[in-house]
Amino acid sequence: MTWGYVFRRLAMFFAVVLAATTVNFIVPRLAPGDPTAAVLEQLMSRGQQVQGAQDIVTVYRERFGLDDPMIVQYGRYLFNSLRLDLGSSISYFPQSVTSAILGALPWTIALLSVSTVIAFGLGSLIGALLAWPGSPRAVHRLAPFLMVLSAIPYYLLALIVLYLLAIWTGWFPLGGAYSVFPNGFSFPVLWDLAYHAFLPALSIVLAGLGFWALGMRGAMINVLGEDYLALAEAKGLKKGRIFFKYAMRNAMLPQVTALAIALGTAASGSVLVEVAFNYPGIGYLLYNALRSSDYFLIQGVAFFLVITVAFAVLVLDLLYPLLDPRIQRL
Amino acid sequence: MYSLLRNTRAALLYLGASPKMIAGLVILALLLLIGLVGPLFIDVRLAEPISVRTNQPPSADHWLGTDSGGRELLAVIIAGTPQTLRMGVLAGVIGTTIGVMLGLFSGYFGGWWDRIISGVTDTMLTIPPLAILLVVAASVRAVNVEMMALIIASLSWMHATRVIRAQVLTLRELGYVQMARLSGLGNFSIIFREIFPNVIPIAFASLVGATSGAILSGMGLEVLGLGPQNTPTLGMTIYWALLYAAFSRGMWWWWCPPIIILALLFIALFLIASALDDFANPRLRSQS
Amino acid sequence: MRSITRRYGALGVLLVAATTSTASTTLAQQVAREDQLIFENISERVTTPENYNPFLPSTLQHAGLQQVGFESLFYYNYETGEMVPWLASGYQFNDSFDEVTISLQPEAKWSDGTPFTADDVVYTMNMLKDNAPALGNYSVNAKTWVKDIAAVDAHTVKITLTSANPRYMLDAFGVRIYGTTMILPKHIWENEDPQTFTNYDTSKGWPVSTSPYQLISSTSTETVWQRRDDWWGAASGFHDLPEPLQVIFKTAGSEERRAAMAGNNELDSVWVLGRDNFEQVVANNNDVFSWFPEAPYAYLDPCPRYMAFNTTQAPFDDPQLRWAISEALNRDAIVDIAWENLTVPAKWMTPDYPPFASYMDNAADLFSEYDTLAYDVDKSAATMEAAGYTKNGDFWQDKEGNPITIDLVIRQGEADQTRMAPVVTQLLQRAGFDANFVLSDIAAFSDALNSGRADAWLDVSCGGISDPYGTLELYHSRHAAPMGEVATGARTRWSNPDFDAIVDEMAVTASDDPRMQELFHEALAIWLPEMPAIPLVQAALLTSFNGHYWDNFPTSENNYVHPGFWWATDLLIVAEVTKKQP
Amino acid sequence: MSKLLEVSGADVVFQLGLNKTKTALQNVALAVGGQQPSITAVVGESGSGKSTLIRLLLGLQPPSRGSVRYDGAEVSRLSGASQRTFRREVQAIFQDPFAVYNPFYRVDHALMTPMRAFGLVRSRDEGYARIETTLQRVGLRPEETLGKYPHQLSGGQRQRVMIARALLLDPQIILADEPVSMVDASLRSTILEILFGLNRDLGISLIYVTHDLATAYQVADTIVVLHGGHILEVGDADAVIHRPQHPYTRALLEAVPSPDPDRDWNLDAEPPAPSAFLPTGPIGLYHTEPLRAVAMPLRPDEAPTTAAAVQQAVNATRSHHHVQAKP
Repeated sequence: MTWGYVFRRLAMFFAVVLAATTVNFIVPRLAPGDPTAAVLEQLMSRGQQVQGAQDIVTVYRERFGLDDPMIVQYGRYLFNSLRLDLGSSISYFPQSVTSAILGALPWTIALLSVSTVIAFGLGSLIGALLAWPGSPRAVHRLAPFLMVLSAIPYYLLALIVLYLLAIWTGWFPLGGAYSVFPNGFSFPVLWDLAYHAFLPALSIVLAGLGFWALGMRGAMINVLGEDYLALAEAKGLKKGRIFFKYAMRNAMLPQVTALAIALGTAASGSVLVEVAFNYPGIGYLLYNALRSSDYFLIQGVAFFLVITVAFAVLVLDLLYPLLDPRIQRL
Repeated sequence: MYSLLRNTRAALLYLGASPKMIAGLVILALLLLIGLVGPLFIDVRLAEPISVRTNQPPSADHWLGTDSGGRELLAVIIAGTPQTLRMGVLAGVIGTTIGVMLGLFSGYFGGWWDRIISGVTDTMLTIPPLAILLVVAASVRAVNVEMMALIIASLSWMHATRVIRAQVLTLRELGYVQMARLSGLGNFSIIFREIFPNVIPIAFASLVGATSGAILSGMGLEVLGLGPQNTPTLGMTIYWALLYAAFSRGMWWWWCPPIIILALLFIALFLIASALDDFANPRLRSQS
Repeated sequence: MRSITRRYGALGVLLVAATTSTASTTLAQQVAREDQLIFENISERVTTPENYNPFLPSTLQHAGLQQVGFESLFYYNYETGEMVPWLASGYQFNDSFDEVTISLQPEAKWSDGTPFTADDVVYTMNMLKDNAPALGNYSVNAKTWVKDIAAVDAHTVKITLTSANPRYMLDAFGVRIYGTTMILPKHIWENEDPQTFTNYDTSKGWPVSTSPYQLISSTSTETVWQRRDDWWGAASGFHDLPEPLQVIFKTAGSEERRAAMAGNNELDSVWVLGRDNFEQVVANNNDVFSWFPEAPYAYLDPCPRYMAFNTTQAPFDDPQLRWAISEALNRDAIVDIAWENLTVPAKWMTPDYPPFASYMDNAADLFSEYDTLAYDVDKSAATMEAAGYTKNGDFWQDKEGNPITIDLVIRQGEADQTRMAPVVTQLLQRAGFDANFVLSDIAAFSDALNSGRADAWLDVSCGGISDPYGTLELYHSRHAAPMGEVATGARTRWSNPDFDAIVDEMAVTASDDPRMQELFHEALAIWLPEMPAIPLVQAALLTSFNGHYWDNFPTSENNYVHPGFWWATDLLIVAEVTKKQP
Repeated sequence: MSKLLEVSGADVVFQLGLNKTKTALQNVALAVGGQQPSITAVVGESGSGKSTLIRLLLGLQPPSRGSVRYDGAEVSRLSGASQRTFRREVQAIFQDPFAVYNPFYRVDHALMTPMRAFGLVRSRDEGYARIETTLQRVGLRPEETLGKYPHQLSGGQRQRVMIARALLLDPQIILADEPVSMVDASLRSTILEILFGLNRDLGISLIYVTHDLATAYQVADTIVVLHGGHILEVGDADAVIHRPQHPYTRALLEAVPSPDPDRDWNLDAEPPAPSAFLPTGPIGLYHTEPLRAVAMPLRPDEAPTTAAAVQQAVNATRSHHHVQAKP
């Protein structure tokens, strides 16, 4: 791994962040209705008589700098983003966007990382076994089932899971992340957290399983055709050793790259799962921000999502040469 | 064109024998049939609100029952399935067309073209799509199926660009592309006459994938209430079912059919895409 | 060892997740469920868990802040029609209704022990005047009406109004609808910038209030309020200490979840359920009940639902067209499908509360001439043809042959309006109006109305509750801003100088003055032929209580107060509920 | 009189990384065509820079230094009509007779497309007429060839179709890159014979790029030995084969199995390690006899010559008897 390689990856990372930030800035501003309108609407709903509505709009536009020229707003936005100062949320004023996100982020990270890792690990193993001629017949029977599973989107799965395991049987809670907000840590608290996280995690794992299994199966079949496997077999190595050390290890490489992209998809996929389960994470925050047209919060959440995913990609890119020695020569 | 047909014959022969392809096409055909033949037997105007008595479970009069808005659910399925498919195919075609073009140009010309296009592609791939879709859809307020397809298509070209570009990078170095250059063909002729025909299978697999992705995204927007509210689509049916709390009211006949149809649709498209993938990747072929 | 570390890695992530999540500084004391009174937070989450500034427009009021976080000077009781004195003991208007003297409870104390005095009221009102409009509508209200405010003595305040307003006390301090002007502790607030002060720090005992409950925990899904046994009301004998040791406002989210939580007794009050769901919950758990034991079950919402137009925009500037649309709307179908027969059609824009019965009866002659409830597609067509419109195919077009299209803007998140939208558009379609609806988020909705781009929309008519002045006032021309500027009131931009004159007179006429009846009749005689907006249905919000742990929730048989637990008047319920005896 | 394609003093340097380069060709000079149509064989092993040289001559790769001129004009600056002329008149035949066919089309496409692209025919029929004659010229039966997909033809047939393709464009110069290495041994001489015939009968100049000294000797007038991007030896084909002067050429020749049954195959001899023959310092080509030049360390007092000059000298002496067949 040369410095040139590292440098290019870093440059890519910053390009991604800059581009996303720009898109982020522009898109919400194309929307009809500015955030001050939302505040005013909240005032006017439920029969609260409002006089001087135009004045309220003016005051708010001034406070949030919405009357400055676009280029000034853009410059300010970029500069502040770099300092991770994402401004104050309008609908949650005076809470800062960063604190709103930091409140929600851990839930999403915990839910997504645990379930994605489970889906990735389990799916890859099943996929490898599917392609491996020596695995038991029962495993091969899983294939059509997994295909069906991978075709059904996570959201539909979430609804089905919600209905079957929460509404119909009542085995699991209908949503939320805890019964009482955890103030300390004890076994019951952790149990409660796990109990609430189970169904959303299950939806993500189920939806991801098929994807990883099929991807792994494809990669594995490619690897199985390689000469070094025949050589390993000819050398009389044990089957298990060939499976894990030779075949699976090499087939994992494309899976790892896919993982980076999958994290991005999962992050947005979690919006719907979190909405379905009322899980207080980033997705739910974004959904609420959209409904109240809270520019700064929408931007902030999108910014965080992009940074997180771009960072994950960067880390994987930098780790990749360690996994695949062939890249090192670059 | 003649040669295209003849060359495709091999592909069709292979695909025609693929059980995945057959299963996928059969399911898809059945779903299409619902939309084509259904209106002959059922009055699709019953898919409009306040047309029938509300909240009726399935019966001889209403095979799939009715919802709380006074819609006949069989009529909703018959009217909605083609709408959902139309949205998906439209978005898929637009997205794939953009993607294939960009992939061809980026892979063929290389240099700055490539750096910009693949930079943008990689950037877009890293940005969680639904986040952007939500922002865009909330801004544009898609009110009809076509608008929605356009919005989704604008965010679903990256995959096609990526795979086509990778393929073109290989093709570009092949003898016949060099030869075409010596034969006095211009860049555009080379791209469209020499390279393009050879990426058709991949483009087609991309198209199926993009269609499936578009239906998925569309459904996501619809259940969040950002869909075409005045059109009965499958996603909007789920949205209404959620709004009227059909889940806890035990009105399974309301939300089950759209979920089943959507699942079947995704499975069919998946099987077709997977059969096309097998065709493009011979090693997979030998295994399955 | 290694495998153990790995296995608990996942839990570790969860641990980090929870510790860094939304702050909660005080440990909640363990209180038994039967001592907790758990209300549902009717929003999908506590949007501002770290903000307890009651005047910032973004602050979420109904997660406890206005119910048990502050006390109001008075609480208007819909059932008795009286102003219940609370932090104040009484008020007196002068004869011309432009000066009011308020006497405060002399024993009242803030939670930090400081006495509650007239200075606090004076400070609060002046502060609101100074910070209008940034501090929202109560600041605007203060600036509009308060000419001068002064402390007569430690427990008496005199407010001089800018002009006569017999309803001032109800509007400003009586929880007319939903909220009230909350009085702030001067000794805390005078050192802070009221436009950014969050008033939240449980370690300092903030928010400091006079109420019997103290905030001890606030997260995005629940707020917990602990009883203060040193509450001034109990000490002074004003009222017994409320029984619940803790009052909790908890987010439930979807209707499914709400129904399930009510069924499990996880909630003592439940926000709106659909009829089927409610009936099913009651069937499974007979502790759950609403206002009436039978259909329509629910207490009537003070805000009837209506359809409005931008009356400055062709063709909706034509009263004949508006009438034709009204005649095309089958209210019974709306009641049946969107409301599951839990409400009734609305004859006009006021709620069917007892004080309005005489007004409506006196206007019976007008309503027989202008039948707002009429549903007659043929008559609608006749009205259209008489006004010069013609049909092109299935749909109406105007005199120049331009097709008439109606894009009904609907505010997303308002479930009843979202349910009404397809019904209303379908009815219009059947009468030849090319109608569609657009679900819009709150900003897009507001923008469509503010900019004047919206043709028509559905809205809630929240006006008068004890007399029709507040409702008629919504159509005063002071709200009819020109296109492009923000319209207020009913936002129809309709104006009529004669109508204004009547409303102006009503403004200075007391509710119980017989002259009100005449004025209402005169105003309606102008309003009805014009029909700037179309009344649709009364609104019954099917909320319910769960009597598993607590007794004495208000019902039609025990109607000591109206039942809205998300309103500031909820404190009256908290004060009255009693622990269920086993 | 035909046009001259001339490379002079050309380097080709590739940028590999941020600060890594690879020199594929260094100070190369070659000339093809001109007054005397000739056959030049460029001999080199893989990695010697042969492919880069082909790309350079075809104008697909601009030189990092030096120039490539056709008919006196810089190839990289050609535009419009003169560029089209260059494209048409300088044609190539490649090593792999399968990869040059677009598998999507029938062989007709490969023949018709260039004629259409250069506007040589006005109608389909006219095109087919020309195609049929040309196919016959390269020893193919049109009815057995046209309408077929590439994979339905044999390697030899495909390569002959490629030659026909080049011929259809009335080329001045044909670059043949290992044209027989992937063709059945039995057909090699047929194809070489056709190529030789093009030079002899049609006056087309050829550059024959190969690693095979035997076939180079068979067809070429001049042999250029390329190694590691440098030209190490150039001269009259007979002279180079029979009296190699550069150690690398000698090593190459020794590695060729001798057809003489009395001579032992040199199996024990270590194959030349390629890098051993790479020049360590600056080199130049110096005449050893009038029609020969060999790479040697640069001499301060003497001006080196170029391969192009030697080639032209060889061609000049051959011109009067170039019609005579080779053994």
